[in-house]
Amino acid sequence: MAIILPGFIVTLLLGGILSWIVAKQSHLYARWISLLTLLANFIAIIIIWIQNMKSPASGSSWILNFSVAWIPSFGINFHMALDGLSLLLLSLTFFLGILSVLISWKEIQSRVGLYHFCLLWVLAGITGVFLTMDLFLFYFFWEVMLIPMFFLILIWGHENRRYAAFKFFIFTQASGLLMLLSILGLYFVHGGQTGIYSFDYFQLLGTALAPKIGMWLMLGFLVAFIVKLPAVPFHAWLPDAHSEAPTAGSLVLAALMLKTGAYGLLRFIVPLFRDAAMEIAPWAMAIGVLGILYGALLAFSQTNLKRLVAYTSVSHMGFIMLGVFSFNEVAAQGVVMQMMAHGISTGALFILAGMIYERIHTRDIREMGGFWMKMPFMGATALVFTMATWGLPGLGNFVAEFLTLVGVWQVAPMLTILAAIGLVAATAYSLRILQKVFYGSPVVSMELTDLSFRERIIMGALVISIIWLGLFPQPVLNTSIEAVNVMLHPNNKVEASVLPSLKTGDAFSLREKGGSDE
Amino acid sequence: MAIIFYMASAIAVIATVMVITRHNLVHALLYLVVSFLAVAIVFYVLGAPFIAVLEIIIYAGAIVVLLIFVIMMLNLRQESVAQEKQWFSGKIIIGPLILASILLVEMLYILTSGEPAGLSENMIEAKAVGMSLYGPYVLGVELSGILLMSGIVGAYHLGRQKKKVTHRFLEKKEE
Amino acid sequence: MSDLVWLIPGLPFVGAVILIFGGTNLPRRLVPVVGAGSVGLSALMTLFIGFEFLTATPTAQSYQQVVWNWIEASGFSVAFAFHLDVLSLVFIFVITFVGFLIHLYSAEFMASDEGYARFFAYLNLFVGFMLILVMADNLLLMYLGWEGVGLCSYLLIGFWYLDEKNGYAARKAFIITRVGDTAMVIGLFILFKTFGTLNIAGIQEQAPQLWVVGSSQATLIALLLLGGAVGKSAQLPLQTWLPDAMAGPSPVSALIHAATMVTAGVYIIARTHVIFELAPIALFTVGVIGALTLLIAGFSALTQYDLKRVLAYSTISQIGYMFLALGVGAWSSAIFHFMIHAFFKALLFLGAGAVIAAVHHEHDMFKMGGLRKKLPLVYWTFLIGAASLAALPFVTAGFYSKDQILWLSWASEKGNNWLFLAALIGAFITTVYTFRMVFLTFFGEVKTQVTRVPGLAINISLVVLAILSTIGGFIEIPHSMGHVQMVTDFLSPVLPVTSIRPGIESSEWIIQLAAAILSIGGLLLAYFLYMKRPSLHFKIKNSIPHLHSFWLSGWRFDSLYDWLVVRPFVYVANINKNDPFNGPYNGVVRAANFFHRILSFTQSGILRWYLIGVVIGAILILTLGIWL
Amino acid sequence: MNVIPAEYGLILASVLFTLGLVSLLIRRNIIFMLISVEIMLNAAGIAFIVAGSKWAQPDGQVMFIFILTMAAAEVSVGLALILQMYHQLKTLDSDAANKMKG
Repeated sequence: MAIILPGFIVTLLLGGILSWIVAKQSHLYARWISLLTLLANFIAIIIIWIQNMKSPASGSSWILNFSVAWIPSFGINFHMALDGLSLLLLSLTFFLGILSVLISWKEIQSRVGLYHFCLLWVLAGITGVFLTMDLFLFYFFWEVMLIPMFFLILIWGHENRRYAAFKFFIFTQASGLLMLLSILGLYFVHGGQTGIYSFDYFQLLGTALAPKIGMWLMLGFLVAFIVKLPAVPFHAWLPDAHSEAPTAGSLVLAALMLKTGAYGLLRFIVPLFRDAAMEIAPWAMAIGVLGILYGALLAFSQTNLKRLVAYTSVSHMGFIMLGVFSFNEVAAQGVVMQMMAHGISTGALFILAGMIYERIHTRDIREMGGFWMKMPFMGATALVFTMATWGLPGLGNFVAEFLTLVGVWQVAPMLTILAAIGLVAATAYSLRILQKVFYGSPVVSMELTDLSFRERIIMGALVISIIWLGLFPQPVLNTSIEAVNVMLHPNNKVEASVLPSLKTGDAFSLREKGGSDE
Repeated sequence: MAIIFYMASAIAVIATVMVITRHNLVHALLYLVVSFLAVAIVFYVLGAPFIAVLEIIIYAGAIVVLLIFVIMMLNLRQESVAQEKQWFSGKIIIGPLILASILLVEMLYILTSGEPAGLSENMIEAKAVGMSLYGPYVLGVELSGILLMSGIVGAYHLGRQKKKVTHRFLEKKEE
Repeated sequence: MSDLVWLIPGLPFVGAVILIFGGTNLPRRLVPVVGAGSVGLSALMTLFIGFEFLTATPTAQSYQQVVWNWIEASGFSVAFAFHLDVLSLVFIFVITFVGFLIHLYSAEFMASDEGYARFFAYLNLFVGFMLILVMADNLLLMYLGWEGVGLCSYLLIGFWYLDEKNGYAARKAFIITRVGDTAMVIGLFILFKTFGTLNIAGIQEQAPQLWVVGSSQATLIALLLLGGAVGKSAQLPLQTWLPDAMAGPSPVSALIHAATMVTAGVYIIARTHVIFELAPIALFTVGVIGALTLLIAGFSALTQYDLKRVLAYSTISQIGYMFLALGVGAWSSAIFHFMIHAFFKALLFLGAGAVIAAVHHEHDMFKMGGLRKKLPLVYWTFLIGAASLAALPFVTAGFYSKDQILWLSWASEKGNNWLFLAALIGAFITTVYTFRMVFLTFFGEVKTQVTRVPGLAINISLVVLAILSTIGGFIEIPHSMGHVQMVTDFLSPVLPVTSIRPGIESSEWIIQLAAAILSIGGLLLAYFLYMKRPSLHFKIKNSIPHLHSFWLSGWRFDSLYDWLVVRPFVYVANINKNDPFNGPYNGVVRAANFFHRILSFTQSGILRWYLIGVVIGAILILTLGIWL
Repeated sequence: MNVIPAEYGLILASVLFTLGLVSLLIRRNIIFMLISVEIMLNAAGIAFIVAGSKWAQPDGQVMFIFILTMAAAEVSVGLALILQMYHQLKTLDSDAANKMKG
């Protein structure tokens, strides 16, 4: 059963290569192979989810665990494990992966094989990041996800794609290298203390760090994650990368790649460097609030539709910063919800921007207007997702933001008030999208066709998901709660988080072992 | 013997100064030969007769001849002497001279600051050199062989008359 | 039957879903059937459930139904649950019945509009959300309804989206109410932190044990909730959106911006009255806000040209009365006035809609006139509504509800003379502008041709509402006249009875007399100014041009906010458009380029240049060697 | 007959080396530059011989032979390059060969 974890990645990698090869025969084959690969993974993860809901793993937050030795002399294992948080993010990854193949169906017509190869490899990298429990392997996947993305932007992007691609690459690469330094630092500190040199997450979890060293190591990780997230002073790559990438690229970037930053904060910063993170928490939360307000402000003034949506991402990611560093359980649940809901809602807005671009070949909202008349269906879906963006109760983002703010209020009321003001600003920019694009008198005289069948399926799936998240968030919350609590309280639940009888070279699953971890 | 050493040294230095101040290449080469010969004498005095001979044969002989051949091939005329004069202006000399003299002073300082020691007057025979050359230094000999080989191949390859080829990037720029 | 409570808000949602997915594919005749039918069914459900609730009242005086567990995370637990008690029953009743009548009216009124199905979908969504608002068992679910109605209000104000102006009005309405909502959300955070629950019943139970009267935390929470209430109910200082909201179709103005949504603020204060009673300062603020608003809006209404804007300002003013009533602890009076107001204001708006449709979408009252003959039914029903608004004594429902507020604003323990005076002046102004409107529109010479005479559906709605606006008042008749207290008694399980200062019951008739005289005086003044001597009001207007334009613009609140908030925000947004945080990064890029140029300058290609570098390096190394 | 101090031999080497260096720096003619390099190499050789003489060991001479070998190879390749350069640029000016500037 646990073999499925590397299986996810291997199928994606192989699927990517295969679609590159068959694209020489027909572009259609490449598309179908990518679609089927992702579909298979999606179905698999959903099956795991359903099984887990029926019989939750008892006593441990870990559902599946896979580990074989890779480079034993350096203590590097091919170690992957799945808990509630990874499970949620994986389902989001595969779900949006399917949609990203679907939206590229008509949009991408050049170098189709290479495109799907890059797309699947990015997704494989993201999957790896969400699964791996070995820091070396984590860094490896962190890079795997970066490079195909770079090519996605560089080859299939819009006019200014070179600039955007390089900016994206340099930002993430530079911050990633800092993380590598910190990983090595942690490795040696831990090795020096215990004599066991290992990159394994669970081994490193209990490392006692001197405050100063802990702070520096934490900052190394933090930089990588908040550049990816992005928090405000480090967000400069995002609007460019998002607005220049092809639609699927923007979707993957916004909906999935940003989540790797959030995931990193939750998975690594909080449990590994609890004291150091506590120390900088007020600053980090302030940065989060700054992000919320600043993103909202800039979103309001943008004229490029994709850029506008990109800044809304900056704004929403501020909630994640705020929630994670409040060290509050309710807020952490809100963060998880935010990851899911933001993935879907912002992803949907990027898809909409892409669909509009396909029709009128511009992203400038000054050249749009009155689209509702010709495209009521698109208008209705846009309405749903702009509503989600400003946090209409009943849609996923509201649950996320409300939980986050309720949690944060327990520790930092003033920051919560500022963040709540961000909600008002969010209303202003969301309504501006609707007004400029769908309302007003029509400025484009050309023939606009409403959503096609394929597009309706995409948007329908997204609409259903966001409403589902908003009205019935409980499955999501239940799935992640155990994992999140373990991360927030590593000390009192350390038994639960450390896997029993970890043996290198031995692949096993907790489920199969039953309740052996008492 | 010491007096020969000092005289030969003086000749070597003076001849070298003459080499570097000549405008005419052939004149300079002739002074270079003198310099090499003087150095050969120094070697002999220092107890390295084999090296002294090598100095004469290879430096004063082979290398200088090679240079003269090239000068002949290039077929340089009187204009080149004039041009050399023009290039050899007083202003350019100052900077390098200052730098070089600083360097020299520093080297002299280092050399004279140590314990003074005399040189042995024992001859080191060619046999001893040969023994150590094919003993501990055999690897160096083989490397030298490779170096010479590549030198020959390289000289042959570079010396061939080729069509004038410019790199494709430069070509584009020129268009 | 009670198990089907969820169907009351559920049915309109079902209707909305059908209309959204059916869209334009639905036959046009079926659209109103689905739209009005679902709300009508909901109204019927209300009747049955209300009847059952009243005949077999649960011992707890309320009925809860958990539909599902909405959010549960680490101690934060909120259910999707409905709560039915007498207070929500009144609101549900008004929402479903008035809502149904307005749907009926719209079936004819909007019949030729392109977005027929869209209109009914929005309207149904609105009714659904509004019902969730008043039936919510916890504050978060109430907030869902609260935001939902805000959304529908936005969508419906901007219903005719092709006109930029409508879109602007819609956004303005939404954003301003959102400011209030944010205050309310912060209130919810504090409530959750204090009580660990957002359940209304739970909070009401715990609050008196936790706080003493006048506790600062209770005051803070009450003020924050009040923030939400003033936003939604268009009270000072967030009242500016409502007059612009008249950009929507008339049925929308009637349903959302008069009868139901704007009274949500009244509902939430009544619903959380326990907290407000623990916070006398906040409660007094409610009263003051109500008094100020009713005056400000009243004066503005005096000067408007646009028929619907007069009604809008009068709505603000009447909700001011409700706030005043809440502020003096006259809870049931506020609810009573809400109910009566819903009847007559919906009637007035629907009548105004019929008038405007009849005269080619002309909104300016000064361009109407003499419509009494052309639109007799509209005229009579409008007159009944206007009389009720003006609270003409004895025959109108408005008299009974407003009189009670006037009386209690003076007589209640929490009342005082100033509030009473404000209410009294307000009553007088109300009559003046009401009859100014009636006289200008229906009397005088004919200025515009009537092109469209309302049909059956419109007439039915108007007549039913006119009847309700007349007889509705008789369920609560003051002591001095016969003493019927159906509303107060009905609401007593939820809302406490107002305590009156001792020893002044006997003077009630004086207050009533004053109110009656004032309202008749106002009528006479309006008659004199607009019928007898029409030139006189122009003279008055011209003698005070600044005051006139000041009132016409709604006391210049719009420009104030424009200067204070909108412009700075837009300015800051625009100067930051290109993201100043890019600056440092571009600086790094520029620095790299700069050094690149400098260093590439050293790559001159001249061999001796490089040699100099070698020599200098050698010198440096030797120098270091000598020194060290 | 006095013993020659070892420093003197080394001073001779440094002086010759410096002269070669000066020539290398002030000359633009590339053949002169090649000659200067020869002078410098020779000076380095002297230093090795002096050292070898001081310790009465053959290693210094062995090193000289290596230097000699290298100098020979260098001259042959260098002259071939000069021929090419002259062929292409029609000048011996080393400054003319500056196409590789940044």
